[in-house]
Amino acid sequence: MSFSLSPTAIDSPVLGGDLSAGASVSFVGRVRNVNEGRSVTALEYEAFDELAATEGMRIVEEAVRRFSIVHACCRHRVGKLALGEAAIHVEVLSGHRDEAFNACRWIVDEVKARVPIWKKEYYEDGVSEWLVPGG
Amino acid sequence: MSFSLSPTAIDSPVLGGDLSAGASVSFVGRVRNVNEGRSVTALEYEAFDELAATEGMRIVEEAVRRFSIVHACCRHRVGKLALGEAAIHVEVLSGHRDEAFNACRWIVDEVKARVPIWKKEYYEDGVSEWLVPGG
Amino acid sequence: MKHVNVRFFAAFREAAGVSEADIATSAETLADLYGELRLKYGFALKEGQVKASRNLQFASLEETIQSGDRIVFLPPVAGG
Amino acid sequence: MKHVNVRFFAAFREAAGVSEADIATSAETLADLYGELRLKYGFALKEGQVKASRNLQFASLEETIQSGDRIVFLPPVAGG
Repeated sequence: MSFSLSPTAIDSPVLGGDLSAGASVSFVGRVRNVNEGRSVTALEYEAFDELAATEGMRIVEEAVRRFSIVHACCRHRVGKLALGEAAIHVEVLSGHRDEAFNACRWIVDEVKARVPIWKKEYYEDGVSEWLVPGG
Repeated sequence: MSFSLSPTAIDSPVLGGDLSAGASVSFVGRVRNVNEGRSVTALEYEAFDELAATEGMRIVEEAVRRFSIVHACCRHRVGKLALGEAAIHVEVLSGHRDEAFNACRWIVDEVKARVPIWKKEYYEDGVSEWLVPGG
Repeated sequence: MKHVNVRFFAAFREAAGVSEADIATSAETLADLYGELRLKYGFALKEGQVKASRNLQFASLEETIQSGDRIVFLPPVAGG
Repeated sequence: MKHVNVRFFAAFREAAGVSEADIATSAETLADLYGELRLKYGFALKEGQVKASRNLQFASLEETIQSGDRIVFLPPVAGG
């Protein structure tokens, strides 16, 4: 926990150079060591690449229209991930913070719900399984 | 706008090494070139340092308890800022994304409302003034 | 008989033991074809849990299949 | 008379022309002292728009001041 006043530039990677955009919100989801009470040791993501790319882009473009934001981008990891590695990164740039927070959250939710990517969890007991949300 | 699938590590600066923390949300507020229809050329922040540090830390600690998050930090710039420079940066780490988004947003709102920091705007027409929110 | 190409991902890929297959089928719809594949490969998911893609677009399971179609059945997605 | 130290920030600093001042006052409360300073320096903000700090803590304008107090009057904050 920290709070500080900085007399020098705050180095924060923000998107783009649009000077009308005053707010940037980003989200990183990363591999946790536990899921629903089971000890996780690694994750694997597999995507139906072509459709994932189309649907992911559709979500990002829809977010820009829906929330009147300036810019949005999303990266999703595929392959095998170690604990702590980033699975998804979403970044949104907009005029004000309301839309930035709402759009970023919306993109994360929509990507989880719509993009054809699947997750296999590897557990400490040697078992692994493809997750079936709501299944 | 972009969406991509990444077969290699997504380099995203996230806070700390707590592997039970799966979600990180960060906010950057930066100097816009316009405010309420006036062309802004620069900003200046002045803080009552001692009380700002105390109150800022109180907000960050309150956020951790209130939202059960793992970690939070906030930096606020003081001095004169050029267009595009970051004025405030908040970063939150938590188990799940709900609390991360809510806590990050809450910290930004509380800092704006409670921390003794003042903003002077410099306009294109040569005028400058200390902002009085709601005044 | 229709000849279609089917690609398998994730749990379907592992159950089928292959990433794709050219299949000759008399199935009318995507749902019919899923029923056939489910029997053939022992897929655990019921038809109601599955979505489909036809020629790189999302497709309803009610859609009729045609020779040459490139088909993917999608387990519930779990990205993020 | 009480002797207090007052620091000025932002619009108050510019109006007062100094960052701080040691002030001798007969004011009872912080509100009274603000009224005196407002007259002396021509501060634009009304008492209702201002908050106060006494000895590095937030303080109600109703609080009684004592000799040796370190006082700051706070214009509406505008961080972020």
